[in-house]
Amino acid sequence: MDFLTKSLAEAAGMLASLDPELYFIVYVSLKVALVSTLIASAAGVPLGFFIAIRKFRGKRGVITVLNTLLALPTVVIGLFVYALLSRQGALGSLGLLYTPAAIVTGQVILILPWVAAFTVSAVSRIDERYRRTAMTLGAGPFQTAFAILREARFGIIGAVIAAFGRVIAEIGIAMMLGGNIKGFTRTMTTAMALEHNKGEFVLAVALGIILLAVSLAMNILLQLAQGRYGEDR
Amino acid sequence: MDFLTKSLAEAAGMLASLDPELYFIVYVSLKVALVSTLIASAAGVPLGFFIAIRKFRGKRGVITVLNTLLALPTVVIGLFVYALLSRQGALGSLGLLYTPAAIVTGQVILILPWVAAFTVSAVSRIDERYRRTAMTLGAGPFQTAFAILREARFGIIGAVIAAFGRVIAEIGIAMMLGGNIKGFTRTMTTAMALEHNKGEFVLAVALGIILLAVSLAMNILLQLAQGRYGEDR
Amino acid sequence: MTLYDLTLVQVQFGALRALDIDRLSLPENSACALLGPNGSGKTTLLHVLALLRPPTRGAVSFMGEPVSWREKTLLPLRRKVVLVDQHPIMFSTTVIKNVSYGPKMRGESRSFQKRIALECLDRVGMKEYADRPAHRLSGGETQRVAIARALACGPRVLLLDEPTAGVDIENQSVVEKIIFDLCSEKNMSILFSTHNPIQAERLARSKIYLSAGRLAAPAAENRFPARVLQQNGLLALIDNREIHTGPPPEIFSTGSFVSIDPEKIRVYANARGNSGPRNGWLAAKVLQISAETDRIRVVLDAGKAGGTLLTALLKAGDVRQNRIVPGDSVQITLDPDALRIEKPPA
Amino acid sequence: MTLYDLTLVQVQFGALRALDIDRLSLPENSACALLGPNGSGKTTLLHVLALLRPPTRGAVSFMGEPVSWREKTLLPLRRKVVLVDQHPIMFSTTVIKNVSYGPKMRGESRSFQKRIALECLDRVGMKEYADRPAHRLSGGETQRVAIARALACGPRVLLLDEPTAGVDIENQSVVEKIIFDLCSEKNMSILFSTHNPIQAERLARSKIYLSAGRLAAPAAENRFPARVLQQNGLLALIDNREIHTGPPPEIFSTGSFVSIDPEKIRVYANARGNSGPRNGWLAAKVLQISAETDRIRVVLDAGKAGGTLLTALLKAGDVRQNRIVPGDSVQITLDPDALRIEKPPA
Amino acid sequence: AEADDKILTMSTTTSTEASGLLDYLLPEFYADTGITVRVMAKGTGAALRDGMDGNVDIIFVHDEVREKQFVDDGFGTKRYYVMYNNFVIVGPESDPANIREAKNSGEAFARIAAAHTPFVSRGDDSGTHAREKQLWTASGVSTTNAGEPADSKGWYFAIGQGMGVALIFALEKDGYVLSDRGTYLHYKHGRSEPYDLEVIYEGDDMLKNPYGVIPVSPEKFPHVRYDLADTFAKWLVSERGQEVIGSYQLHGHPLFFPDAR
Ligand SMILES: Nc1ncnc2c1ncn2[C@@H]1O[C@H](COP(=O)(O)OP(=O)(O)OP(=O)(O)O)[C@@H](O)[C@H]1O
Ligand SMILES: Nc1ncnc2c1ncn2[C@@H]1O[C@H](COP(=O)(O)OP(=O)(O)OP(=O)(O)O)[C@@H](O)[C@H]1O
Ligand SMILES: [Mg+2]
Ligand SMILES: [Mg+2]
Repeated sequence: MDFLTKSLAEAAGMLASLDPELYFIVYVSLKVALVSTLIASAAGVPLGFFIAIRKFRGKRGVITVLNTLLALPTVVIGLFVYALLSRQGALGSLGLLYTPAAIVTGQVILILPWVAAFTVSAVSRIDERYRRTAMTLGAGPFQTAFAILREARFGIIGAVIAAFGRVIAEIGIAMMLGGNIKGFTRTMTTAMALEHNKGEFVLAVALGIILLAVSLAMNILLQLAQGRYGEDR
Repeated sequence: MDFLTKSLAEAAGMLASLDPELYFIVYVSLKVALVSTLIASAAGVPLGFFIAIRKFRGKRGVITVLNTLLALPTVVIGLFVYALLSRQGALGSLGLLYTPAAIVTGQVILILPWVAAFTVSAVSRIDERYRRTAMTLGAGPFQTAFAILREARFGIIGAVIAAFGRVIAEIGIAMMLGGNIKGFTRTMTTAMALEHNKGEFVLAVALGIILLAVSLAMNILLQLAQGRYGEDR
Repeated sequence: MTLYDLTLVQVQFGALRALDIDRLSLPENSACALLGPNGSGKTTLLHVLALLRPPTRGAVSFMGEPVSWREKTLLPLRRKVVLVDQHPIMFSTTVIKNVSYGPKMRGESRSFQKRIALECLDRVGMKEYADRPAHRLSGGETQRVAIARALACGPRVLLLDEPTAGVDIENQSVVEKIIFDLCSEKNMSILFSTHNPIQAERLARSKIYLSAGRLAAPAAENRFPARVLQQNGLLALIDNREIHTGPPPEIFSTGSFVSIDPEKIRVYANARGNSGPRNGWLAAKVLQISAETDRIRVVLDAGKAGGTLLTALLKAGDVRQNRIVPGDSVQITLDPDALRIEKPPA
Repeated sequence: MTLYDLTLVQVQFGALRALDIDRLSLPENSACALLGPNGSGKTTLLHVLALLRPPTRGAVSFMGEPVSWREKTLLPLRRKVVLVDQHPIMFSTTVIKNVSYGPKMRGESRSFQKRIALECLDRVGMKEYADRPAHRLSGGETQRVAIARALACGPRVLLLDEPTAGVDIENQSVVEKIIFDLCSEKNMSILFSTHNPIQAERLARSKIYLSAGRLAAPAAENRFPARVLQQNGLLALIDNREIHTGPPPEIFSTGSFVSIDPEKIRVYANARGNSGPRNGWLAAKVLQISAETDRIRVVLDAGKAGGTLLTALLKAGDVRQNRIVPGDSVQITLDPDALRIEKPPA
Repeated sequence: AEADDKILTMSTTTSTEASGLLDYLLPEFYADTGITVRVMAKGTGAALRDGMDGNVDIIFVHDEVREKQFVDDGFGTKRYYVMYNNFVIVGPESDPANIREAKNSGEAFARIAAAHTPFVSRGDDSGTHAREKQLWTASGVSTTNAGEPADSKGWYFAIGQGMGVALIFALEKDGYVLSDRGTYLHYKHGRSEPYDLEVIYEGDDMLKNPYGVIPVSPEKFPHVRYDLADTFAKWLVSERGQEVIGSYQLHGHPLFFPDAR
């Protein structure tokens, strides 16, 4: 694994060099991934929650569609958002194409089904009695939802972590909608793709290692934040 | 949404044309995605199960690493498998690079952490009493595992569905390790990327629609297979 | 004013009609016991009364107003009634946070939440458990904390699903005392389900009997699976022992049930000179004697090998005259019309 | 041969020592009852005995051989002992599949699985439920199916955690009969926990009392939270009513407990001419009289407002002489050494 | 299935595949020789890398300097001149930097830099990108070590992506882009979506884009199908191959010009 050691050394070197360009890339990646994850979670968790809790006709259908959307390819999302944000598109006047906001838009579409699907699965497994208990103790709809989500928290945090992992490692949308503009929308993944395209494999993997390190740091932070309850279940 | 209607019409036309090339691409995609999902599930479900059930030192660490691996970028995986399968690599003599087998290798690495992480989360939420009950009724370790997995089945099937969605919509690895060779390793996603590259956006989205249709069909099949228990929980 | 009015209420689980009540009124400020065998619909009825489960069909009115079962209108009603589940579940946090959940939902101040929670925990003897993780408690501890949690809501109506099951003896009387006190002092209405008729007798002013989802007469006691034969005019075999002769009936083999009317059992102390066993007489042992409103309940072990429990309802005078005391061996006879035979289902 | 031998066994949950047993031997082929207040460690002990929870410290030997707690060696042992949980859980499939799970795990044939499952379901009166989804059953139904599921394993040792809690009266006697029969006919060893001392008395040859995780003498009955005052030589206030005078004690306010030795309560029928209430005499009402091995247990309601239950253990002769019958109003006195006072925790 | 001994793997640039040339040319080659070519289209750098790792039998790219290096380093046997096409400078019809008037392509670039009109750079070390850098040098604009204009803020977009994306990007920004003619023609005429940019400047010698084909060295990589690769290379430079290349038209325009020497 000569390749790996070389890449590791390169990654260390890059980080040590304090190259502002590199740090900017990391910053853009993190910002975009975090914002996407937050937005998708803010929408996807409640969505998944209601699908899981409510009994309605066609519920299985909705879940099937949700599962299908897990296979939504980045190219399709990229092209749709492009069609929307392009100068000719409905929202063209906003000038959002090839900005971090465009990446966020695409990535939110990408991971919303993931967050929702996993929230459905986390919430459906929560004992019906939690809901009943909250309700009989006088909780309103939101408070009841909150109580159930609290019990499902490990599953939901899991879904959010996964969503973050998915977007920070995502290439296609970042490339198509961000445009991989140096110093503006270049992320760790698009930089990697570029290096790969150039045949600079060691550099590409070095960037990948930095990405994993960043992701590891985020996960450790989250673990610490979850605190002692983390081990409980 | 002129774009969407055009793409839909195009997708319908492509399917109706009975173009053997198209069907071959669909076939390759499905085959690669199914094989990857099967292998990753066969390894990831037991792995996740044991992480969830066993109490051991460093368990939180293992889970953190698993969560970090969710952010493993396709480029890194692609390059590692490339380094391995390339003629100069350890397994170069097998001549696997730029074959469907290479795609499967990379995709298995990609989704194994997903399957494992979601199995962990599905299994940890299963009431401890199921395990105790199976054990006291005389179940051996495997039978106990099976009983617990059975109770966690919706979560685990969810994980497998998600894994399938992830790989069938995956581009980077299919491109880097399969090489997008027409009539051999071209998948729906790499074909989409190619059309996108050519600027054939409608064609690209049409392919994406076909991909979603295939994925929908798979999900419906699965729903039917799950049968009446599906609605239960 | 009536507390609840149920009209033609049904709850259906798939093909199963778990509840099917034509009319039921419950008065305010009373303690009412809910009795009935397993699966008779007690829990289901309590869920409806707690406004947690809309019935499949039928109308419920609560405190004089019809319940519309729309979420918006339900919340204020639900704040007046609290249910303690049969197997209560604790939120995975501390005991005190569980108990202060109700006041918190009602927007009470922090300090009030804490005070009332500790007060209620104290009532069930669980004050020292305040900071323990609630989802790790033992069965009886959980039951008691759940009662405290319900009390902390200060409801008008308290519904308890088998509140003393799993609770230790000492605390059973604590729980019973809580029920008793709340009704008499606080003007709270209480409905509790129980399998203990003595408890029902002691605590409840009125009783509801359920059987297979329907309101019923006091449950058929003394119901036994039996072989019923027509052989020498012999009628029923329970525990492989003849218990009655009578007119030749239809013949069933296994799968039939015999129930014996507890008011139609005569008990004679052995000392009275009734000689050894003969047809129509059964030897039995007195296990327990307890008071009901206007009767004395005597539990007898009438099985050949022990363990076949028969309940007789006697008049207080009979018991005193007979000087029956638990532990005594006695002879019993059944009145000719004491037996009811249920055919096995086709 | 002894069935279990426990030496210095402890189970620790964080800071809490839930079980702490110096020595305990259980003989084979017996029915043994496990008694103790909530949280005393009954469930924890049963989990250890079911070989499901390795103790934090200490040695367990089962059927003469030390248990090593390595998974491999545990399986054959576990096949000899089955535990029915306090709140059993059903696999989310049909009732019959739940009940045939044990035989299936033991590699029995399909037809045998089915036969034994139906047989066991029949024993608990749940045969008609065979094809119902098991995870949808009511509390008592679940309890009964869980017992059938354990029976279907045909174990040498059956551990039951409060087996009749939630079971209806009729089926309580069915379950009790099962326990009774299995011990006497099938040479099975049974250990069951219960909060019902009468049940323990009736079914068990031996009894284990637990208190705060330790083996203990029979639980203090009649334990009340009380205010204890020194005022006119008055000793204890229970339910706001003086119950005893005696030598001036220390003074506690709330938080103390008084327990009254049930063997040191004297009961006199009112008819005996004992005039109205006076110091040292309490009026009470007889609720229940039941037989124990060599005593008669009398449950009295001694509360001013009702609901303060006192248990007295009397000799059979005393009861008969006094002609006490449930429902009677009686007068009681306490022997001078009947009271034990527990100070409130510091 | 195809006989295993008649399959050749080739890495090439996206432009050859995306222009449709290979779809036109390979069937002819198959008809003549019975050899199937498996094509992998990627960036020039990645394609060269495939050759250097021995993962393909032949490479077909357009970066003369690096190709020569490739042969010199012993990875390839010989570079065959196959064909060339032209780069064009594409931009808005209105020509805000007024480059139509420029005397040569260097000056055209200088005008773009001076006007600060948006310019899209491939920025991916591709053949096109290499040419861009040469043109910046020729323009006299001061450049960085990376070969970009020193004063690039706000108008110079290095996007690190393929030609098609760069064209779209330029359309969105209403700016200039250096493109190969094939890809441009395809975007202009071959798609259902309209493409508004025009060829503003072309024809300069500096804009010539030669393609070469190099069989991977069988000495370095004994497993490569040198026989097939050499057959293909020789066929491309043969009269027959050259005629096929010359006859290929995209949307009515000839695209590649035979260049065998
Ligand atoms: N969710 C459900 N789906 C299907 N059947 C159900 C469901 N809940 C309850 N039942 C069935 O409805 C009947 C009534 O149940 P319920 O829980 O009300 O009985 P119960 O009187 O409370 O019994 P127990 O004394 O055992 O607690 C039972 O036969 C039960 O199996
Ligand atoms: N997993 C756990 N974590 C922490 N504490 C626990 C856990 N399980 C039990 N305990 C505590 O250990 C003590 C003994 O519990 P156990 O369940 O054995 O009591 P029990 O005698 O069965 O009580 P009950 O009559 O209420 O069923 C209780 O105080 C309980 O709160
Ligand atoms: Mg119930
Ligand atoms: Mg217990």
